[in-house]
Amino acid sequence: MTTITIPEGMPQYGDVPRFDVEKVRADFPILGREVNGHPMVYLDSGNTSQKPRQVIDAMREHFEHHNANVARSVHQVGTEATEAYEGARAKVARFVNAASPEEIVFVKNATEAINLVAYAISNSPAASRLALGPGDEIVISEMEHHSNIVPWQLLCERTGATLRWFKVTDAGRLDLEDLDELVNERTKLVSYALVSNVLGTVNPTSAITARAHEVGALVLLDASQGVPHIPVDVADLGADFLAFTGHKMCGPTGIGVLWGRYELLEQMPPVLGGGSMIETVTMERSTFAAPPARFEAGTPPIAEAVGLGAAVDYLTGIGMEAIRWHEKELAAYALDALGTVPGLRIFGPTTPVGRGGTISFGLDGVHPHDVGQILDSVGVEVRVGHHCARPLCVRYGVPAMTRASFYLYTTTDEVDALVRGLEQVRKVFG
Amino acid sequence: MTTITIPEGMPQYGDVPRFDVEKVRADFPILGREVNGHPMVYLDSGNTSQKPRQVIDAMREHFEHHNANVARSVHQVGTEATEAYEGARAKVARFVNAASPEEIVFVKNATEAINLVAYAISNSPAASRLALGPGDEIVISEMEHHSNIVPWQLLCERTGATLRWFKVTDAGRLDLEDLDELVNERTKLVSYALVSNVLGTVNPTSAITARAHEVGALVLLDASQGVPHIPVDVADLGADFLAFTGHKMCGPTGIGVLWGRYELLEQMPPVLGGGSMIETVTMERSTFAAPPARFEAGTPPIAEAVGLGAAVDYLTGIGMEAIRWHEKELAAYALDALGTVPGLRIFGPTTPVGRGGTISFGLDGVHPHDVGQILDSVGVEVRVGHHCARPLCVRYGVPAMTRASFYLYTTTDEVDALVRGLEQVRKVFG
Amino acid sequence: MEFEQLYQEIILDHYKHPHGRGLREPVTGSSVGEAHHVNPTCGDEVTIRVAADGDVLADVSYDGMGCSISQASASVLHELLRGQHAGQAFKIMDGFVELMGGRGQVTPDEELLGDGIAFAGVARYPARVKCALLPWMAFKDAAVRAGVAGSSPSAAASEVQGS
Amino acid sequence: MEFEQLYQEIILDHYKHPHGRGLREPVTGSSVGEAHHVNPTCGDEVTIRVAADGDVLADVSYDGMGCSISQASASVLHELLRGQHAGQAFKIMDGFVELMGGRGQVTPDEELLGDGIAFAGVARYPARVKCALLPWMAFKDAAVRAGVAGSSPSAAASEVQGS
Ligand SMILES: Cc1ncc(COP(=O)(O)O)c(C=O)c1O
Ligand SMILES: Cc1ncc(COP(=O)(O)O)c(C=O)c1O
Repeated sequence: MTTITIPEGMPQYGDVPRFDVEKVRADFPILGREVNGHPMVYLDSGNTSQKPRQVIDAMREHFEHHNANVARSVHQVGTEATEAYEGARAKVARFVNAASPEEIVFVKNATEAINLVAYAISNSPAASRLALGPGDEIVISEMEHHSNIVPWQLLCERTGATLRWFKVTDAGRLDLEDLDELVNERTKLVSYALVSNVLGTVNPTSAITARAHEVGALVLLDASQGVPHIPVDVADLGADFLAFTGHKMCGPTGIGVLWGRYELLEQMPPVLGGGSMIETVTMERSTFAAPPARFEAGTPPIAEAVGLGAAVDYLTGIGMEAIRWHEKELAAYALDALGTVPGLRIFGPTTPVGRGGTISFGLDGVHPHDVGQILDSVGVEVRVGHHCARPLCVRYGVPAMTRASFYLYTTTDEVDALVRGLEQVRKVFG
Repeated sequence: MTTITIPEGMPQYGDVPRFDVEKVRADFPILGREVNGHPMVYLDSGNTSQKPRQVIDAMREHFEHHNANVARSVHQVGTEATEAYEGARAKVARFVNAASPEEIVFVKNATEAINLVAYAISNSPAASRLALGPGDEIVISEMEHHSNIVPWQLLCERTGATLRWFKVTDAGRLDLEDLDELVNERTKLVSYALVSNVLGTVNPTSAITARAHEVGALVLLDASQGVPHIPVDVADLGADFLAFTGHKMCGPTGIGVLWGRYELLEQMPPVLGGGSMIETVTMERSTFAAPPARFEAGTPPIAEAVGLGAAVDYLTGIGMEAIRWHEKELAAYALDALGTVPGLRIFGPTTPVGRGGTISFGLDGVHPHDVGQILDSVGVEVRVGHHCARPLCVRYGVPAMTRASFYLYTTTDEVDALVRGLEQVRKVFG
Repeated sequence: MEFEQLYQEIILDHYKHPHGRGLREPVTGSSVGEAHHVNPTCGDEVTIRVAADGDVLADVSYDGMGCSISQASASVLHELLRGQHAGQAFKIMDGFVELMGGRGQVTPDEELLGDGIAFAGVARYPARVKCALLPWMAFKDAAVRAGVAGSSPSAAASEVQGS
Repeated sequence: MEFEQLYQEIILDHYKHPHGRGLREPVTGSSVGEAHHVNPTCGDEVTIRVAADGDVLADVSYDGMGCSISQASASVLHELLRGQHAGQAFKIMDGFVELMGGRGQVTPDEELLGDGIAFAGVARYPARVKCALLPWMAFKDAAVRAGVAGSSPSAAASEVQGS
């Protein structure tokens, strides 16, 4: 009998997480459906993820047994709803390793989370450390989702500050060459994607946060494509704010999350005014509750928080390390497989290093709309267009791209179906 | 044989809508539950309503079969989700008789709807008809929910405008005596509740909208307690904006509605920036989509819209006239029954005229918290506190009130249970 | 296969071998109007140039880039409208717009729409209807700019945004 | 009946017949601190006045309005803390705070808490815990203002907002 010894430094067997994709798929009712007479191959998880039975059931259970408004009732059902809602906050806090549940603000989506910070800044009095004015700068990047571009453009319009941005290299990485010039004494905030929704790139954080903090700027990470796919630990990341969204991480629509360091949240003035965010109200003036309540005006997404809590439990049960590993395997497989398709060009990193399971590409001479349509006709669901990242398309000189994005329930068979579908596309448009 | 002729002017038999409350109750799974060993008597619908099976099922069905992101996909599942979402918009538009679905903006709750208008105003350039500045006035009332007070206080802070308000009479009606002075040439917006969440008062509209429009002011109706309970027709009301919220009208949490006259929505600048609300984006600047998309940044509450659409179908199936009638009957019954409780004082209209099925009261010598707690111990779920309307409590000289609020599934037996519960309260604290 | 409904031979043919593509200089004396339309969600672009000789559309030339549906639609438009009287051209346009708005329920009039009937399948794909309509909406604007009357109000007119 | 868990005879008794209610003028020479706390969600109010004679809480007087739980809690607080050494007073406070934070899982120490053990049932009602703690948080502030040392950090301290 021979024993194979794996050299040190190579991944050991023990490093490969247990992951049974078929078992995972059985949790997602929609994966059994057909599209145009073919089994659905859902490769659009970057757009929104599918929901496991556990999440759907948690929401139904809530509506059927514990539905009431929160934080306002002394009655039993209201207490149950409040505990469910606050329990979800605690789960989300643990999931990203926040210092306390009070650092988690529930909003409607990642877009609102980012806008919340932008409006808190423009609502800040001039004396505040958050205040912004002419001469001040905000830095974003060329690979941002519109939701991390437009709020800052509007903020600059409101305050007279200047918007600047990191460029993107041909290989699909943030160009950090000018870091020290771009992030300088005038910079008040740096906001960029932890993971690109188009290129799949996982962006570096320590060099940028270090430079930002050196010059006294705050850092917001748009982790909409990060938290669902890789382990995220806010204590490790060293950022000041993190935005993400429920529907991309097996949770329902209608809920997003802003995490912020508590001492910053405390300094932020309210943005939306209304019920539940107040301390006391007179007709003349009001005082406001401490965070997170200060930023949760009106009835919050209660059932959605319950759903998101269930999603977090589900992802934790499977293990974020295992999910990352599974998607890395898929990305490697897909990059290889797509490499065999003639005339296919990948935008972004072409090796499975520093990237997640989202791959955008072009097919010579065929418009992405046509690619998407033919793929749909054989049941393969991909996204086509500018992916809410038009400046990035402009950067690569194309009006649109085709994107396949994977998640924990994606299989190599589905990647094969994509490749077969692309053959079909080439036949029709050849 | 004698024929009874009902005198003209009295309600005729034909005027009494068909309404079978037991049949309605069978649609609401939660109504079968117990609280503290007693059948639950849910009298807190003003806080949030319960959900019928039809709504819960529609959401589950969506997640299990049609879940995808909207407005961004050419694929089949995305098309189904988009049609479901836009279909819900059309249903809501018909429900309040909007001129077109494009007048319906989906937001996260009524609070966001009101804040959206407030921020669109402060984001408007000085030349705009919506612009606001020092010397301009906004008029609200003393019976508003905090969600219709605080956004205007914050807006006045941002713009230097002045906040004024209608007083409330002892009988719980808006005091319109000073209407012509209060709403004057300086007034830019009048915003008040169509139905009070505390007193149950249904407020008049024609005199106020007429005066407002005479002086060139806009009118926003906070219909959060109106749309769920009485037929609402925006063409009839003559207002400019209407805000309401899904969770109080048998729909899910996480969704609210702003209706606005299209020509006004068109003049409003964006508030939240991000995906889906743009026309085109460059790093330097962006242009924006037409309403309603302009005001729906990011992934909208898709499953929630599906749920709200199902709620609207459900309410329409039963008939809003029938629901109004049922609640009026209940209010009459409850006002009589509560009148028999010694030491009980009703805040607001004491006759079932110009009021809905929401009744707030005080019990001599017993704090509302204690009232609520004893009632809860016998399964009766009421709300106690300031009901997010602290200035109204101050107006009546009390720190808090107890509120029973009815809906289509409430029965006279439940009113009896409330009255029996109050006897218990008096025994414990007598 | 499903996609054959959408990608009729005719459409692919017009896409791969567009008829009369390219913006042409009008003969002197004719009244000229041009419009450039973009579909902001996918970046498809079409420019239509109308050269009118009194009531007759002496030339309808075009250029553009984008998906097969939008580009084939421009080619078909050129075929159908060039040389028509304005009244007939707008009748054809209305027929095409109606077909596109019909969600696959409208039976196309082959006499009127010629190769345009190949787009009947597109009407079943809401996301693609805008692609098919793009050149037609540009034509409408161009015709107005060329001073050609007879444009009837059309429900879909505001669907696609010009630039 | 469930509510009996919450509304122990003892609590109702203290509510209906509060012990030593009313703010008293301190004897001259003692060091005085006062704090007024409000529960913003229900409007309950309590004022606590601590008069310290060196290390001894010579008097702990109070006034307030609100629900039975908050007012009975003030009465019990007065009973338990008046005349105590500061160290013992804070030990009692910590015991009470721990009981309230225990969600009904903490067995109260009757020796330490006296009538305070009647509040054990309240801990099962999260919405009412704030009511029971209101006078204790006011006491904590008042003691600090009276210059009484020995306050230990308490988890619930930030739960109720002062004014
Ligand atoms: C009259 C009134 N306005 C506004 C609101 C706020 O609604 P939401 O909490 O759903 O934003 C409510 C309900 O809480 C209400 O009763
Ligand atoms: C990187 C990134 N940021 C922000 C968003 C916006 O998320 P949401 O639409 O849920 O607000 C998305 C997804 O659309 C995204 O991929």
